Amino acid sequence: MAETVLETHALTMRFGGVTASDNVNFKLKARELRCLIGPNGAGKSTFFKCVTGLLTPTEGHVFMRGQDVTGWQPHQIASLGVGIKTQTPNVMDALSVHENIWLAARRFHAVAEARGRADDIIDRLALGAIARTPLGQLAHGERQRVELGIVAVADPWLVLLDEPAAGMSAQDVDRMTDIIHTLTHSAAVVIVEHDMQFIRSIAETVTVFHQGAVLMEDHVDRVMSDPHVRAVYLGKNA
Amino acid sequence: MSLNRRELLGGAATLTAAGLLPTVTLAADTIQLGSILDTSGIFDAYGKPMDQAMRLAVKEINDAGGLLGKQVEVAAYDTQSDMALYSQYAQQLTRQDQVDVVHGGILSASREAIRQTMRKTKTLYFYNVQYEGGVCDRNIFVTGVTPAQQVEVLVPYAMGKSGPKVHILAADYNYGQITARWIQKFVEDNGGEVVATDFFPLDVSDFGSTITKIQQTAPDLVFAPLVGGAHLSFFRQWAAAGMKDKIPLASTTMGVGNEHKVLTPEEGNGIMVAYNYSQELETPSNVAFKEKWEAEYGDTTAIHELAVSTYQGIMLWAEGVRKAGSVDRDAVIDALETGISIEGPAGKVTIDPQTHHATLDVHIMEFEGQGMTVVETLPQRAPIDTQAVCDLQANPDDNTQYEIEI
Amino acid sequence: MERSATQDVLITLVVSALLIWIMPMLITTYTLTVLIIYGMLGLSLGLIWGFGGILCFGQAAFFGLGAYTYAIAAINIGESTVPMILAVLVPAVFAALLGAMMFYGRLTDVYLGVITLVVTLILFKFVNSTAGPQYVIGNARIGGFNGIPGFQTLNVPGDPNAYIWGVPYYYVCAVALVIVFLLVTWLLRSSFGRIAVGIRENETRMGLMGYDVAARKTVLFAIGAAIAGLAGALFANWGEIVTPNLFSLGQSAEIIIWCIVGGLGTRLGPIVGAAGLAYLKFMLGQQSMIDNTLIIGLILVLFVLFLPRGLVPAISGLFEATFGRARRRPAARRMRRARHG
Amino acid sequence: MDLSFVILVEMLYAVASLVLISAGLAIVFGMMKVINLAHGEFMMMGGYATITAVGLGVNVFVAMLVIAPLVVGLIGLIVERLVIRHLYGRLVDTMLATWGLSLVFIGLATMIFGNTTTGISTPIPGFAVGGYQINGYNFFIIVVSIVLVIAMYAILRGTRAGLIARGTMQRSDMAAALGYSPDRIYMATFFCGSALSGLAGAVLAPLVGLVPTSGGAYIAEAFITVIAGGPSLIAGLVSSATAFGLVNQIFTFAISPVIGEVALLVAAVVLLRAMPQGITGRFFKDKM
Repeated sequence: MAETVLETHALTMRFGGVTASDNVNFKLKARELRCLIGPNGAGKSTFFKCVTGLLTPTEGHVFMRGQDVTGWQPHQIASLGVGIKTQTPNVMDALSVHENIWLAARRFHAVAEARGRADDIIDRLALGAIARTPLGQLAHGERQRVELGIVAVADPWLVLLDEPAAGMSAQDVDRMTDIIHTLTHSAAVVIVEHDMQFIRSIAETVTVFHQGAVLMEDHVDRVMSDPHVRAVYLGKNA
Repeated sequence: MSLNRRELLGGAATLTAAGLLPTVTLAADTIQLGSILDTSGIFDAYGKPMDQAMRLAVKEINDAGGLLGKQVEVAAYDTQSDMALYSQYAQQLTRQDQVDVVHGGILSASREAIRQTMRKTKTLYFYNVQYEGGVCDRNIFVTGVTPAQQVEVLVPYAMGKSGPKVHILAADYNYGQITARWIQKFVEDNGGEVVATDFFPLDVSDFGSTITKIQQTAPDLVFAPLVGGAHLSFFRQWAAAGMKDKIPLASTTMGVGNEHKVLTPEEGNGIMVAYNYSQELETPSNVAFKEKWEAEYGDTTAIHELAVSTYQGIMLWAEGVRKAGSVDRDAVIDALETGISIEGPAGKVTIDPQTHHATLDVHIMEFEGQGMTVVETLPQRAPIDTQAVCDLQANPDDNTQYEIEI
Repeated sequence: MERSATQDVLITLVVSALLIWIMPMLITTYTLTVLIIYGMLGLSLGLIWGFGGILCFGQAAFFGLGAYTYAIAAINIGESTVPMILAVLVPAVFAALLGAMMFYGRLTDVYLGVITLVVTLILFKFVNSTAGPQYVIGNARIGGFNGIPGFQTLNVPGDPNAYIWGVPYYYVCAVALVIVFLLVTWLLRSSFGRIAVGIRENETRMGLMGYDVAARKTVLFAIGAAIAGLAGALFANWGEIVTPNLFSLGQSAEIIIWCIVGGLGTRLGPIVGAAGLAYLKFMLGQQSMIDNTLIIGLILVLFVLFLPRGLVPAISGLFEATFGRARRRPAARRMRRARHG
Repeated sequence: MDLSFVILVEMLYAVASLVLISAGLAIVFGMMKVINLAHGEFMMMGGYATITAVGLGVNVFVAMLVIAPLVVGLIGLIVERLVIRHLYGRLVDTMLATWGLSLVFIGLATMIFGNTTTGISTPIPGFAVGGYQINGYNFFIIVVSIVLVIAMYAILRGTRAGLIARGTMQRSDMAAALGYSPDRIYMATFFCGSALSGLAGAVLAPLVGLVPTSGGAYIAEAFITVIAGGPSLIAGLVSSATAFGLVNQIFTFAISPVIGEVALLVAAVVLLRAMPQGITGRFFKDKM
């Protein structure tokens, strides 16, 4: 039985009168791939932000490899070896692809080692041709790929991705799927996603959020065929 | 570098080019007078008329045939109310222009910024401004009044017209602190009592709470050596609160930069001051001075005490040069130390050899209709404050600004 | 990073040696000295603003703090070596505390501007109201508005009577600037500098990579303050008087203007901007037709409107366009972002 | 009793004058996200406009309440057309450009009016409260501020222009979506903001000695008040002016005016550290 790398206890986040995340208990094993789905406003992103330290939960706790990280800053969580990609592209537009990835590698490695690892990832992601180009000049798909490279280069054991496939072409999505599969060799991966097509192609276990709480958690096929879930997605009364 | 202003105004390009050229040594057939004043920036209300007075004095000297048969040439720099530029231009005047004398400096800080440079380079220096007193340096001559000269005569007069309880409001810097102490001393000497002393940095312009506070201490007289545009607000707010007719005011600074012309007669009338100069002096020398000024600049309203001090300072220096028969620094100092006098617009001014300060007439005045009406003239008041600490005859090497213990 | 580090150092050394030799023939050394000091002050803001994205409205506070620390320590100690060191340390520590307060509070942008501006105002108001005899540190009266004159000026370390002034002092300042410039160059090439630029570009991302953004910004801020403090101490020695004006908003404004005119995101720009504008101001003081404030103001407006990248990037861009090396320069883009970061 | 009344009036006056000083800046910042660092100089020009008009024989209240806002508003309009409109969306650049403009205005005012302190006397006499004299003009300033706040509220709530303004404040592309040219709206906003700065300068002119550099005294306080107020225009303005005005006056009466000013500044630092988005970033969020 693999160890639990991410766990939340009764995680609750309220904004004023609105409960965006409601008593979420969540568990993730090492090298597991998990998708979080749910309609808009279901609380996926809030949950994601609480886990990554971008928000401090109102109640409840977050554990990573058994350590209580509730209320930690994002950089502290990242320092544990957690790779994070936020919903909107979050890169250094004026810096080159190589510099972006190097900066991520430098956090955990010495200068030369970081350079080697950056070159390596750039090769693996087929970014060699544009390695010296500032990110601001790249297409959306390329930027998303670079951001995955930023996550991957740090050798994380837990990867948290918020809508990695948003706005990408089919070809880009395929490439992304490969990269994510590679990641799961060494890391547990959590993906927050809308795109059912993408989820079907990648996921095994899926957690469905609805109105801030976990609606169900099961294998992707069972989830997809569940009438309750379908009702939620079609906007019918659950 | 000789300063032909029109040439310098050819535009920025010319300006920079002129500055980049190596500086040219001056011809020796003129006498060089350096001037260093804020003619722009926040202190230019003081500096501009001083600059005009300086040019008027030099023109007068030159029109009368110059000094020792030579024309006096002016090298003037605008320090833009920036202390760093004082240091820079002082170096320029003493090392590049190698002037024979420097007149200038307005704030005490500006004087202290350049005084040591003047001393090191053995350039005679005249500081022509009313200030807090205490500078003891053989290389410098001070032609403005010092607090004791004013306060000694003003306190008894003002207390006589009001009563023994005095509240002091002073500008919070060297001048204000020292003046406040002199006021306290003379108030007590005259059997009065200082009920409170408040200091205000120069940028305070809201005196509402202060006026309330004064009413709590209920003095007979408010002594207000406040300085500058922001502090002028006090006099305005004082009148606006209707205090003007309840408690009389006296000041040693109000009007030095012609501030009284900004106040309406209703706000200003009755404020008691004591200065070396007032435009309203009806002496023949002042009438003549105002005529010359009018002929040169068209309008005499800008003349103020500091301008007249500058004029008198230059005339004293010229007198010293004539007497010495040379512009050599030591010769001129020796000549000035003989106790030279001139008859200036403000009356007779004599150099006090012991302190290099000036013995001069002090006029007690009251504001009336935006002018200063002379109530009483006390002739030839010695700089007693500086005299208490400084004796350049006994210690010619002294180089200190003393803070006078009272 | 097109040139290698060795090349960069060599070019810097040769060019600065030439300048140190030639400039005194054009401008008097006394004026040059202050231009160099202002150059260093410009560089201090250029570093934290241009490369760290921290727009500090109160860089003058550290300049003034350095100058006052020097003056007060010099009066008490009577020798200049320790005061020089203190003049670097005190502003750096002060900036570290202030920076930690701001950056751990996640203040950015305008809010950062307000806090730095307010702190400068507080210092200015405090120092300005210390004219009374009760404000004494050791033997040194703080002196309020009139400032502190008459302190021990720079001497050969260990020998308080061997003053360094005049032309030798010019060389001291020039060499100090070259050293600081090289240190800044080294810093920017180091991981710390590259990470700082990363933070300027995207704080959130750098945080998500695991970098402690607040700590790094604090350190960079303190380094900038240390350089400004050194400039302040050199200035105190040059002017032989320190006054509260050093803390004034006007002084802070000038530093920002230097950076804009010279060019942000470059090492040379703020130095060139500082020296050039200070010299212009010095020249303008010799005429009295046009109000000088007006000219400085116009320059700032025109630069923001027509040359927002500043002189140095514009000239080097022109140079490259002329001589055919028309490569896309990321520096230019980088610069623009820094201003809005 | 008399004393506490006098102190109360002084406190109200302090709050009122902060509201007055900051209103123009707040409108321009709230609507356009432009920090106008020439705000203090706009006030200074309002003061000079008043003094000049009074010198020409205009009634002082007409000069303060009508002429000065119009003159300064027009100057603002020219500035907006020539400079600001090229810089929309570039917060730091607009700050720098307006900073430059402030220097230009100081220079121009110096060349036109000279650096000598000028001023007009207060048009309202002082009166006695028990044993204390009190500045009658304080009440005028309090009244003007109250009227100003009410007018701003009424316009934002009750008029079409106010509706557009509120929309623009929340989303800058809102106006365009509603079919109004943002260019026009910005122009109008800057005119109003400048006019209010002019009004503030004019109304405060009789209390102070005016020099071309007078504006510098106001800009820092206005800047702090507006930023500390946070995103809501009126609630932010009133709440931060109240907080700072009270802190200032309490320390002024207890110790001295300098300590009062320093206390205000320290309060600003503490406040922004505690509430990085300003007062209304945390409280009164949905107010205007």
